[in-house]
Amino acid sequence: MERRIGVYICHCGSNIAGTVDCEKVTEFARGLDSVVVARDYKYMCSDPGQNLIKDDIKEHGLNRVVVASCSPRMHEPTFRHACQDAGLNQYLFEMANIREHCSWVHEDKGMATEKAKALVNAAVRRVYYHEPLETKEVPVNPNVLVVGGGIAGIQAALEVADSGHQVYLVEKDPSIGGHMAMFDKTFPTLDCAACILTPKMTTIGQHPYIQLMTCSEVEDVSGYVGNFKVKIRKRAKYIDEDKCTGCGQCQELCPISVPSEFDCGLGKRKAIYIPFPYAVPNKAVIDPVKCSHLKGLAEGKDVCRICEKGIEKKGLPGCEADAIDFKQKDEIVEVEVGNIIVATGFQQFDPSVIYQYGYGRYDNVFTGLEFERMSNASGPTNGEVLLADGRKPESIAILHCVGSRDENYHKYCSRVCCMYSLKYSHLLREKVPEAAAYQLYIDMRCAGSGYEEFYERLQEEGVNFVRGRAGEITNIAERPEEEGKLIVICEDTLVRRKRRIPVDMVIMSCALEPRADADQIAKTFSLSRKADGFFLEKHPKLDPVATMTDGVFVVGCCQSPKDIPDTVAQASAAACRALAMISKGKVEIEAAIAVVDEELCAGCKICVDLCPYKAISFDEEKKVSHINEAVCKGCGVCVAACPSGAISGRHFTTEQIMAEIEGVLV
Amino acid sequence: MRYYTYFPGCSSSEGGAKAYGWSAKAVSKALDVELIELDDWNCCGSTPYSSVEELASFCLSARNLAMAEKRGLDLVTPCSSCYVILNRTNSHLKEYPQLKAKVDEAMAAGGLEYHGTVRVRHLLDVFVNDIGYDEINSKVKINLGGLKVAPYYGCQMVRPRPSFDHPEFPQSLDKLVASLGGEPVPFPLKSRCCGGSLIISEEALALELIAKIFDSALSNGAECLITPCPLCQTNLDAYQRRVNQKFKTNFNLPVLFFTQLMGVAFGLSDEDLGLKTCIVPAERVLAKYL
Amino acid sequence: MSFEPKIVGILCNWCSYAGADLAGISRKKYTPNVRVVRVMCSGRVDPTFVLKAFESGADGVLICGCHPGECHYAEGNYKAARRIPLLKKMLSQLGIEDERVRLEWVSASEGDRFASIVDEMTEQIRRLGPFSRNGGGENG
Amino acid sequence: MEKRTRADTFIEEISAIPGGEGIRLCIQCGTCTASCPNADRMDHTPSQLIAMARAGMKEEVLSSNAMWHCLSCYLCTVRCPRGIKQTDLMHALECLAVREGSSSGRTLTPAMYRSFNDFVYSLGSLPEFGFMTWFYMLTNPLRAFRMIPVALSLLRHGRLSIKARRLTPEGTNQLKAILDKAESLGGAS
Repeated sequence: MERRIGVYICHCGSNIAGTVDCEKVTEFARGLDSVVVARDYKYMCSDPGQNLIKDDIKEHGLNRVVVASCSPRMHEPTFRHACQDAGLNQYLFEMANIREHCSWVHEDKGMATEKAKALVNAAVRRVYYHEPLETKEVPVNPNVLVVGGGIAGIQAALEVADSGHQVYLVEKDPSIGGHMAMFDKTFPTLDCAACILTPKMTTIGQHPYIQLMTCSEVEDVSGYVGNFKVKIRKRAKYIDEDKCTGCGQCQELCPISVPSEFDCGLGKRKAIYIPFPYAVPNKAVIDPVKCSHLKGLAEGKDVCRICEKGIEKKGLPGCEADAIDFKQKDEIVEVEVGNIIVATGFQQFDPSVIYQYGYGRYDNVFTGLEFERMSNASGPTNGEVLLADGRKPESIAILHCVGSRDENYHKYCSRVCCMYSLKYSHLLREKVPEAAAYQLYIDMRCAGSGYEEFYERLQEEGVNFVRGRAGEITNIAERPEEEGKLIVICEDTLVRRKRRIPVDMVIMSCALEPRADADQIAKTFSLSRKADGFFLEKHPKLDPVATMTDGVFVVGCCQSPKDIPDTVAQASAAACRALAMISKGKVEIEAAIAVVDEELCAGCKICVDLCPYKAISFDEEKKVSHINEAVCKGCGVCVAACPSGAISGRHFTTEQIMAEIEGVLV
Repeated sequence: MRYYTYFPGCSSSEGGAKAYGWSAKAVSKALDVELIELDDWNCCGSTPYSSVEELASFCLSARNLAMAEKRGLDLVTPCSSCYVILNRTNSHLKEYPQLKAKVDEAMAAGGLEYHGTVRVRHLLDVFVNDIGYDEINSKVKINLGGLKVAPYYGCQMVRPRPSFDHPEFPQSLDKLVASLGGEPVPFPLKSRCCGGSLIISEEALALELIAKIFDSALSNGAECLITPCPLCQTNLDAYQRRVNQKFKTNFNLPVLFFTQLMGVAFGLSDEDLGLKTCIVPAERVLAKYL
Repeated sequence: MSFEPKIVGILCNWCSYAGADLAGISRKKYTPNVRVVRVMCSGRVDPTFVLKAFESGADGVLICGCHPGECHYAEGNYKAARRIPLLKKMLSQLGIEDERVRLEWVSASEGDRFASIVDEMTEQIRRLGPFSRNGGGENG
Repeated sequence: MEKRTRADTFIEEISAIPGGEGIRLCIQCGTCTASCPNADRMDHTPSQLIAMARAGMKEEVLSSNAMWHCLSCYLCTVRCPRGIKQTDLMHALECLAVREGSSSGRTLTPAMYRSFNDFVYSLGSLPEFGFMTWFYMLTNPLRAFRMIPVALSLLRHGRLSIKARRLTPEGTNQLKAILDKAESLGGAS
């Protein structure tokens, strides 16, 4: 059948026309084989631009279309639809990227124009071999998996579940709540974190549409958008959750006490414990690493079990609900979901690597999270701000940007530190009113609703703001007033003088950084990571919650450091994206996939092991490979590998790619 | 036997730190390390040159590096200042092409070229990383048990990055002392500045810094200090009396080169170590090991 | 007029092509000698593509994929990592200089890196001179 | 081509010297000052110097004593959150000051450095005794006398050599040739 190709060169205002001579390129295109019409226009993506194409398809009976403009990652869908509207199969369209790959990156008009010609030529040669393809639609499984039980995961899970769809919420810790549960107050409104979080947590616990799995982690994800299969490992808690009433008797009895993760090691917990008072689920778990009975079992000994049996001579009963089960094993749960929301959060930067700040060497240097616990009424000090020796501090310095905005650690700004540092000053004022508080900042970044106002309020409250980053913290006194103090050495860059500020306590506003296991998580859900280590969103501005993997969304601090309002907004956004797909009920799957020509297939099975998605099976009767269209993602690895050339990758056929290679080389 | 090209630097050859040169050679011998001195080397230029005539300073180092390159061995120096300057030349020539062009041109005038392949090492680096603590320990004849030593690293051996040890909390000397049986004392100021060459032009400042260093060492129970830097040694040793005069203190802390202490532990003879050149006599604290 | 080499760039859609786009979005300037052909995954790169390129007048071929472990298709780039070196061996037996074929990992966030790779490779091939069909570069 | 402001050109002058290029990256956090053992003696703090340079205050910067008080301990360099090579930057400013002939009268360091260099230039190596006496005579004979005890004790312990180590004649000529060429090529930038 005769090829009738239409070519359209976009000026993109001056974005392209400024560097590429569009008229010349159009002229060149007109002369190409099988091109029946070639035009240039100011904005091809505009309605009039698209109409040009539609009209030509009808008038000139075009059966192939090429648009030379921006990146296909930007507007390919736009023009594909335009073709479809005019009754042309969307796969008979090809795009030449003469903006991102040409006009924006070159200065020499002449050479840029030549390159543009080559790219257009390549597109024309390629489109010549394009074949119409039919996109398939598959039903979307309405269940949703949410990974991570911090405020991000909680919000997303509730949004989805409230719409009446099943949610599986997976949390690696014994309780949901994440970092927010550890906070005391939240900026700028200063409402207590627990007060606004616990209602949501309890709802999660009771929600008919939410299956909560704590002490659990996702081990494997297979399948594709709309139809994922997920393997989840539920670690043994050695507690029968249905029986445990959360009475707490067991943790009273347990003789083993260890530093509490929830209290950042400032407080203690037992080997059998309920993580914190308002934990959800409010049930005990046993820490197999610390529990002396479980450790004993490993060596074939039967020791302790006080939590189970109680202490007779003291008349203390053991677990009356008979919920303790030392024989419990890990179990693997498999669920099927259509969408996945990843909300795995962040971890706090460990300041001990900044030797000169002395964290870990000086008792009274604390991290932000430690201070949160200290000032929390249910925390290790019952909400009192105390020095290591139990005294009340008379002066406190708060250091901004510890590990943030620093080439040696994290280049990025962690976005929330300025604000929570201000919050700390306020808490200090409440709890140790007579103490002097210093804020050592580089820049105050208070962008957010009510944030600048909060800054002003703190200025009124009499905080000492010092514009300068601490160079080091020492305990070597040079003046009498420095004896027994920690001396923060900095430049007060506004008075241009080096200052030594003696204080009793130092609080470090540490960076938010990607979790240590972020790499593993990325692999499990096939996510990409940014240079800073956080998960990469599909588009930084226009698609901030989707990822390159359809059906997988990222929300909260695993995507980038952000505050609670932003996190909640993002979580709702992701839930909405998932629900949109669910309510549509079906999803188009890539038509550009690989197919086997059974005539040519020699049955060597090379492709079978190569496929990263296990989409290829071997038909033992016919002795040929078979590709599952729904599972194939069209990467083409098998196509390149097939020795007998029996596999072809639709829309990326060898013929098409060869033609394109030839084309760019005019 | 391990072989290295040796760059003693001015102080450790004919200068004030002769003893450093002697002990370095002697200890190396004991450790089967052959230091082959670079023929006809010239002063590295040190800080003054790079401060006043940058290009010339790079040329000074480049000449030495070019001559060392012909040998194809690592270039080892006991002097922290030479170490930092030679390394700086290496990295700058890589980083700044326009600078390299000029240096090449200047070098050509002397009939030399440098291709940037020489690895510059500090003697301490060679001892602790190439030879290793166990090997060193195995050579100990007189265990320094009970000797409380403050390891003073100074600045330029550990800074700027990258160096073979932590820029603010170095460990190599501490471990070395331990491997000799001695007791490294905690020493917060172990890598703080002693005033360096400014002792000549800004004496007041330098004396202040030195006093702080002695304070920190003494308050942590040190009986003596060791250092891998000729300039530090001179400042801490020769100016100790001026410090005492100025601040009405009575510090009496011997300041040894780490190679001298190693020599003592290895049971080497005094003329190999030149302990007599210490202005604050070292015999007092070392008596029971000599 | 100095020799302007023609280089075919075969980029994977997910990381490298996006990286090249980013170079554009951030207006990073680089030499116009590389012309990009998009494939879904560097694992799709069939050695015959490279031969085809040389046959149709290329002076060099640049293949870019996601960093190891970051492949959108789990492990396609590992396939490329194994194939391309084999190909280069074969080419060298044909007397084609090693520098004419290059495999690089460029992530979606590495626009600058892509640009500098292009400049670098262009410079290299300028030095090698044009690729002459009858095996090897003119000076090779 | 739009006209350059004076500030611009001064920054460019500095950036052109190896190590000076970082000046544009400074966020004025003062870490360098806080880390400097000698900041209190400087008429302008290290970070202030950068701010002034960026404001084009060429004379004020080059006549400052700050860079001459730099001990080259590199503490600022390893701590700078922007990866600026502060110490090298200080050296760059010293070189510029010398080049412009506007070095600070309030410190003896430049004089000390210069006499040091003269020795190295002519001998290719540094006889500390000669160098020290020469320096004191040059700057302030009285200080020389105050130094006699130190010098003597050094001498007594055989640590001051009167005779200098010399390079071979060939070596000396080669070095001179290189340094003269360098001289003719101007600064490192």
